[in-house]
Amino acid sequence: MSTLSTTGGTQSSAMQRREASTRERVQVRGATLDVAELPSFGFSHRSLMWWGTLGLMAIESTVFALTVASYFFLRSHVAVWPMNSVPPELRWGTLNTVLLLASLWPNHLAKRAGEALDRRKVQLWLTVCLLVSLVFLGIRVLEFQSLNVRWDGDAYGSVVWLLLGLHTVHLITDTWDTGVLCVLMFTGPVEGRRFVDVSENALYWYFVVWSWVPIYAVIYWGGRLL
Amino acid sequence: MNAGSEAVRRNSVPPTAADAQALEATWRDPPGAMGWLSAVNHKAIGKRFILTAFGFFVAGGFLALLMRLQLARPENKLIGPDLYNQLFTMHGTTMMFLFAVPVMQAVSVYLVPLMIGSRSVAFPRMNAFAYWIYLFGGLMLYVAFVLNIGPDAGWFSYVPLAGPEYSPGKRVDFWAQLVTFTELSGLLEAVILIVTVFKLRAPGMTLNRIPLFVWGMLVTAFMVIFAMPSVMLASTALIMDRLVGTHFYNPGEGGDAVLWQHLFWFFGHPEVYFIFIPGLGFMSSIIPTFSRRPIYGYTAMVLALIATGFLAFGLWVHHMFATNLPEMGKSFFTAASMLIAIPSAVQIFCWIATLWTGKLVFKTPLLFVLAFFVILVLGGLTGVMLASVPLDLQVHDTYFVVAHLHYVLIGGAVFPLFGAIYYWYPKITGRLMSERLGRWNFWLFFIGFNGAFFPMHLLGLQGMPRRVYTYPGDMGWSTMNAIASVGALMIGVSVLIFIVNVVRSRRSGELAGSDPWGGGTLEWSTASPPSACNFEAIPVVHGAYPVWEPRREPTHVAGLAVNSREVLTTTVLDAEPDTRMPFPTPTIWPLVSALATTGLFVGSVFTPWAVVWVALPVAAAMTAWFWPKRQDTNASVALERAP
Amino acid sequence: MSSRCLRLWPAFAAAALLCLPACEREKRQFDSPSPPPTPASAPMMRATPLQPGNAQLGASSVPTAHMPSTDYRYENNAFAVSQGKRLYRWYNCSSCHAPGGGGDWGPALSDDQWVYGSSPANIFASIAEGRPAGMPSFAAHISEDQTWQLVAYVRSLSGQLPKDVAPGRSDTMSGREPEAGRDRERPKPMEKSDGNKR
Amino acid sequence: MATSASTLRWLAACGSVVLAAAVRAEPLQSVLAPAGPQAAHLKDLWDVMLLVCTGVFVAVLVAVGIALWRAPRADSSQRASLPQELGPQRGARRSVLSAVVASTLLLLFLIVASVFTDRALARLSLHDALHIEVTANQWWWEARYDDAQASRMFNTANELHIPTGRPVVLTLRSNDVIHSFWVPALHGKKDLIPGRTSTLRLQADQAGTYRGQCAEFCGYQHTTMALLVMAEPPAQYEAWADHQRATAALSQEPQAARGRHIFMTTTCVMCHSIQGTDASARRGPDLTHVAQRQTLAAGALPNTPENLERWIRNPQHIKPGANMPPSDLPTDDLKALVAYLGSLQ
Repeated sequence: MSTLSTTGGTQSSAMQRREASTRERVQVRGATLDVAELPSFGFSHRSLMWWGTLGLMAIESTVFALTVASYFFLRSHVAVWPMNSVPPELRWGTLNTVLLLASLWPNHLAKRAGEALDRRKVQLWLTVCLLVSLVFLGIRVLEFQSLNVRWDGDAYGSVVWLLLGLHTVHLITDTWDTGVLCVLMFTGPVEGRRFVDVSENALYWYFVVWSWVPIYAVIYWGGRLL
Repeated sequence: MNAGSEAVRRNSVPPTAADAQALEATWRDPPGAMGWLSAVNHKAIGKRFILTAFGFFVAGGFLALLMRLQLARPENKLIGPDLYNQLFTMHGTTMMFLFAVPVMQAVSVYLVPLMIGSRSVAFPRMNAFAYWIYLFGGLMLYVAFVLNIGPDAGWFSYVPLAGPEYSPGKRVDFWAQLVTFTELSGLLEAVILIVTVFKLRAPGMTLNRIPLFVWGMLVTAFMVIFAMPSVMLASTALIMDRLVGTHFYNPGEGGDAVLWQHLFWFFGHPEVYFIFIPGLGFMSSIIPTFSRRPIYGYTAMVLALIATGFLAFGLWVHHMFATNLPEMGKSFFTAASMLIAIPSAVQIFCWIATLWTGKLVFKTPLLFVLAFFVILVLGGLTGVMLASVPLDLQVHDTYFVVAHLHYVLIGGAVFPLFGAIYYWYPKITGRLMSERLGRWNFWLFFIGFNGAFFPMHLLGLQGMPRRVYTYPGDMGWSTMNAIASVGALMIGVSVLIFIVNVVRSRRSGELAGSDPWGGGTLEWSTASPPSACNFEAIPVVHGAYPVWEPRREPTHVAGLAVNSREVLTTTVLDAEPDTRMPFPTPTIWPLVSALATTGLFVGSVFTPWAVVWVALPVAAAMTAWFWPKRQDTNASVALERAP
Repeated sequence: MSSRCLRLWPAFAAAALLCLPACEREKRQFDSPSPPPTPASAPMMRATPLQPGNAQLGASSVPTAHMPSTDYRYENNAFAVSQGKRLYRWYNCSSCHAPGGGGDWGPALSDDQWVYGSSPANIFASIAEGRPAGMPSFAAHISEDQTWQLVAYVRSLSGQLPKDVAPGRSDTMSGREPEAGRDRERPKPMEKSDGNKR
Repeated sequence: MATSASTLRWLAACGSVVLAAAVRAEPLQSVLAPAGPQAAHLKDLWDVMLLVCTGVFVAVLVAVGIALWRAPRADSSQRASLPQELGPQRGARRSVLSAVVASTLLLLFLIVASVFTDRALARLSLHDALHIEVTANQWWWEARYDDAQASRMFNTANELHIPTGRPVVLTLRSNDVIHSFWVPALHGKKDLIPGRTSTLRLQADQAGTYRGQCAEFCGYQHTTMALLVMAEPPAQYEAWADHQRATAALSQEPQAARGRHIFMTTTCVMCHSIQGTDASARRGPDLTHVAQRQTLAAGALPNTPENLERWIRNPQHIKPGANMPPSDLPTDDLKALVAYLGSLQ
């Protein structure tokens, strides 16, 4: 969490500086408001795609929240939980959680490099992020095997598989995005807006990581503590 | 548009003819069939969206006529249960998923940029993709229906009836996938609208100067984002139960049929407000223009819209009062369901005040808006009755509810929508619709509507349940069913007249000019039909009704590129100029991606593996879509200026 | 633009043609043509549903004498198969062959072992005439049409039917994966002595 | 002006037509003709709601009417007035505010009324209540009358008899999909949901026959899933119940005897049960006293020999989709079968 808040802090201060500068860049001459001097791209809330990403995150958080709600709804209707299996093994899931949290760091560096328009650094850290997320996907396969229940075994199995599946879909899509962006950063064509994409890709990764924490808790501890 | 090579030219104020020409060339969609398929201009997409939605409206209405034909007399053998169940399922599904929600988004895709003084919606390619997905989803459903795979478990598809055991075959699978199609499209449009309203408003259009229709669409878009995922989740679980044997809804394995109802209505009730709130937006746009004054109580109206948006999530359970629920919960949902009447009341009173203190211009759009006061108010009041748990136990799932929901949805959305078409048709086509046909259309619709649906209140009270394909002769229901069928026929005629009016006016209508009604919002300050770029020079806004305001400086924005696509973004709250962004060009890839996605959704009805294998072409198409063309990059590099 | 829209139609028409088999799969036929009672059906009336079939009837000898015209229609009709599934439960087939056809007192119906043949005609004969070692004759008690529905369902138990026709999971305790999820067994006949096995 | 006035005229006309229709047909399952305390409470609440809502509706229409009548006319070319020209408009504000306050108060009143009705419904005493287990099937109702001693329990289908003036507790279950139990003259709906059990408490005060039907869409024959509730004076009810406990009449009349043989040796016996015979399947309605019932197949037909014959010959012509197969019995066998069923008084 600390990483996030600090980045948020530094960003917003940087943002204020930038906005101050834009005000000077707009000139009013009689009937005209001349915007020719405005920047052609901006980071964070100045970029359309940032808001778009926020929208997607809102949608997907709602899906996760509703799935978790369904999990508890189903749990409240049966006596024993898991119904007729043992809770999933902690090993791989926990390992993946730790790795995911750790991945926030290279991800944060990629974001910073993007906002500094530093192509070399971006290439480096994007590659790191890509490799790391490939590792997650590998471990995720093992996670599915360690659930100790089939999706068509009972309602518990169905909802657990759904939760893990939903999050895996996000892992896959973001891995793909990172891959494409990474390649693009090496091959070009590159323009300023691509660095905005890098920063937003990182933002989305934050979401994938932080949304995993409650899902992990439900999948791996719901069966033990409830 | 290879602006990379030539130097950047920027617009001046007032815009020169050269500016206008260059802008037209820059923002126009490419010619030819290929160009048509790769169009991204929000007006082109918006028009297709509106036409498609009306196509489905007519189709759904036709199905309704067939049902009324079957119910016109008791023990009618015209249509059997198998077909009838498909008919009412298709009717409900069409009207809710393929007409009511999309048509509102369609209209706003066309209008919102014009109303907020922007060159385009945000993410124009996404916009095209959303339209294609919607179109293909709808076509899939109707192809299925023609092939006797029409869903037949009701538009609400309650499990277990819609589950694998009691709905064999693929009918319900196609229903579930249609939901996926339309919700995907709807969610994308919601994000597009929110970002458009947040970032693309003309300079000076602060939050308290946003037109009320745009406010309505903004609230709707937020509701869509939080409600639609619920039904997507529900239908995904349903199709998995049916295809891969999961047990979400199987009581034998710890699942629960009521889970479906919670998830479905958590979406299903807010959905009524996705349909209703844009209708309120139409009202608030039309009433001021035709009473020659600004809306009364702008702030109250906005707050009421937002309050409705929040309350709408607090009353889904009132669709489930007949299931076993704890008493306490029931009382809460009763209260919530009744209190949501208050924001609507606030708006109705404000409109009356506006009319009361205005100078009235009686044109067809105003007629449709006035009908709202009769029909919607009646529907709202029966809604208050349904909100009461005990009373609902009697009238729930009877024709009383059929009457109520049609009074709310047709009175609250369709009448204002028709008014809106008469109101904005000249803006879209440059020609006015015929007033004479308009009045015929209105009175037939109004009388036919009350004839069709008012008797249903009494049918419900006399115990006629919904979704019956026939009824015995000795129940005392025959007369009113006959009346209802006649009314339905009148509605059909009036819609025919409307279509005639639209088609004829397109060619021979009276020329409109930029502002035929003397409207006050920005869309009336540009040509009809608007040029490809909407505004040669982006206006600077100084009030809620810029066209009516006395001229204040600065009037327009200068310095945006005219020979390559560039839009002005502004800050979210105060709409101060923020950046000038290069904007996406037309491309075929949204269509290709939509086709691939369609393949994935339809394929997954037959084998889960489609999700894996067809995902590859989808990913490929979307990557090609994202991958920058070198000339576009050059263009934006030429405009580039770091923050 | 509407004229342009028309260009898309051939594509959809083609798609529609591809889907035509769907009509067969989705047909709901409620009243089957009920043929006039055949002389054959009269002597088959029995006092109790639980009389064992006559042992002479073997796998190979499908009694064509009073064997109604074999009806494969239901092999592609999801509704009929699901009706068969309901009858399998209603007529207590499940009490000997187990829900899902895993087999219990009676032989399993979901594996590749077929004592009396796996063709629809064989299965029809097994249900109608009954078989030695406990399989009663149902000719008098189950209408021909319903027997064909049962036949289609029984074949779905071992994955003999197209996956889009075979039933999905039922709303009960689910022993094993739904019929639609089963791989096709390669039926191999078995010498009759194994009929009494398990 | 024009709009609202003509509307009122239209509504009035429509209303009168409808009332005429309503008066002519005696309401078989009307919400507005309660026959017991529960339904009566609901009817009272309805009256309150109708009164308040009609008042509000008229008030709004009058307000709109006056607005249209008093506001001056203009045309689109006329310049629109701006807020600064319109001034503060205190009058408008006052009336809007008071209208909002008034509607809020009315809503609160209705909420209270509704909650009180809920309480009243819960207050029905269960002193020596009659317990009936109702199980819904596609597309018929199965009823089991409970009793302290198992021997006194009995089954019937599609027609309930209940004693007047005595509370009845219905235990509701479903064998397949969701159905909804609804007899408007006695009480509101209650869903029957597979995997769940719910209860409904009602009471009939006046003797009479009250029709109800399934109120949740449940498939092909949702339309034809009616049930009749006969409320009878207690003595008459007890007589009926005792008769139901008796096993089936064994008629010596040869035609009936032959019909009985046919019943036991053909498809009938696979689904139906007749107490006191080998027929014990529970897939279709219990036929022990079928001849006493007023209707066949959950309200599909009046119970006459001709209808019974038509029904057995091909149920799918009368109730398409019902789970009873057509019969290929020779006509004389069929007549014998009908004779037998007719003997099951």
